[in-house]
Amino acid sequence: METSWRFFLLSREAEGMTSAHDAVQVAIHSQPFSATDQLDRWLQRAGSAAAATAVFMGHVRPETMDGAPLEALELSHYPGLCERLLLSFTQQQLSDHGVQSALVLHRVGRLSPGDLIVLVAVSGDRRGPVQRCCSDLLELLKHEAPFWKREWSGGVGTWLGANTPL
Amino acid sequence: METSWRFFLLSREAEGMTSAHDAVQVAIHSQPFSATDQLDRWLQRAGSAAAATAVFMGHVRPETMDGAPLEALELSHYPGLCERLLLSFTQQQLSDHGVQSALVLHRVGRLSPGDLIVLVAVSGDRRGPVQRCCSDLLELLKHEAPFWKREWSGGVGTWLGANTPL
Amino acid sequence: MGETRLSAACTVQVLLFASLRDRAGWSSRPFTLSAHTLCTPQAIWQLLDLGAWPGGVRVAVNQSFVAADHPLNDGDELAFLPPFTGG
Amino acid sequence: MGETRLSAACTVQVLLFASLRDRAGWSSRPFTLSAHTLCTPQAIWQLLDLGAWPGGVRVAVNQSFVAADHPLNDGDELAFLPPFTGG
Repeated sequence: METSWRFFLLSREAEGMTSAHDAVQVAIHSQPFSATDQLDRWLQRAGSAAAATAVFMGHVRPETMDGAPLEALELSHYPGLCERLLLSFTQQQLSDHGVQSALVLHRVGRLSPGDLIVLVAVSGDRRGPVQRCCSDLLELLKHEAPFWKREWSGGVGTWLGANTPL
Repeated sequence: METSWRFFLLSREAEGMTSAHDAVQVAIHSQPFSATDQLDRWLQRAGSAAAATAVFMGHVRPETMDGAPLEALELSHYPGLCERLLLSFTQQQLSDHGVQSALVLHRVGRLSPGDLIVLVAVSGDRRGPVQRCCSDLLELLKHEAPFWKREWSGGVGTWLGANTPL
Repeated sequence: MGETRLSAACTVQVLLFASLRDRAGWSSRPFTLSAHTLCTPQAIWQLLDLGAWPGGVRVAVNQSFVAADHPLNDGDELAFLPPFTGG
Repeated sequence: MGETRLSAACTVQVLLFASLRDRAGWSSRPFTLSAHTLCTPQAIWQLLDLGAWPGGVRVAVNQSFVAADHPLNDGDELAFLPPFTGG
């Protein structure tokens, strides 16, 4: 329980972490949030909407990797490092793909089947770059950011050893 | 004006066109609509959210293809054929990519800079297929569906001869 | 089949869209080919007085895409479609 | 430089995450290497009693990724990170 508390407190501090210019918004949420509410707020803040916006949302599956019914998905992260990496990946990706703005939100804590895990949105002038940037950012979140998932089923928790294949 | 009316009336009839199973929702809107409201409704209707959802939104640019300030973007379509093609493309794409459900919404009529033109959302079990399906559907909408754009600038309307490059 | 078509007059409803509609000044009109002309989209196009067959234009008959030499039936809906620019 | 390190004791705060945390039964603890051992993440790992160096584990020192033989300084934060499974 102590460990969990430490995570939650640090996560709350990190919520709403935003880079110097508003083009990048990155946050780790320890409580459920609505993808469409967040998306709406971010699109409004951008003022006049960019021509192209690509979005990805990941939700908790109802089954474990082994096909058993999932009770909960526990998500932990390395506070501090994780937020900084997310911000750095996102800024680098915007620059690499030549796109204007991005929103990256990720849940930690105990999630139920159907809950939102991750939201990535990228806006810019051309549909190709925003789609590729959104997809590349998602792969970085999956493979290069210190997040860990534990599946709970039948009262037993199992840490995942690897992500689902692309 | 007569022509415009005919388009609007037929468009209204077509709104909310849905295939036999709810997995595919396709509509042509003659009035502005909110991407996030529509997305929210579609995600709720799907009941338990699929693990992966990819979305694309296209908004009207503030400038013409030639870089002049844009007053309005006029979008017309071939009513009947257009809706049927959208439905058919979408069903085929879901099947080709092995994904579960899709939402395809497209505006017609007179649009202002920043207005939403198109919304494509695809849900399924794996992030790769939903992203590819969303992207492929968008290209079909751009190149294989009978929609036409006319840019209005300085009181002069110019039909576009081709789409923006990918 | 070709002979059957040659022996009867053919009236089709022609629809134009976007730039073609503006060039012609109308959106929907009936056109009739005499009994001695093979009834195809190409033949109808000649009646429209819109110049040479334009590159990139697609043809739909009764809301299905067809080739420019597709044989038409009396009463068909024939649409000429400039290059698409949706999405 | 190596000699400097050998001449002083090195205490680092070790953080474990996810499966490593469960295996060890703790999340954060100080560990000290004597003045006669080169202070690296690999050397600290030996003190943790968690078996051989596990494949796929990454190392961060003061919240930056480093190699397993990165020289540590007294007071560093050293984290062992199992393979990431976010997103």
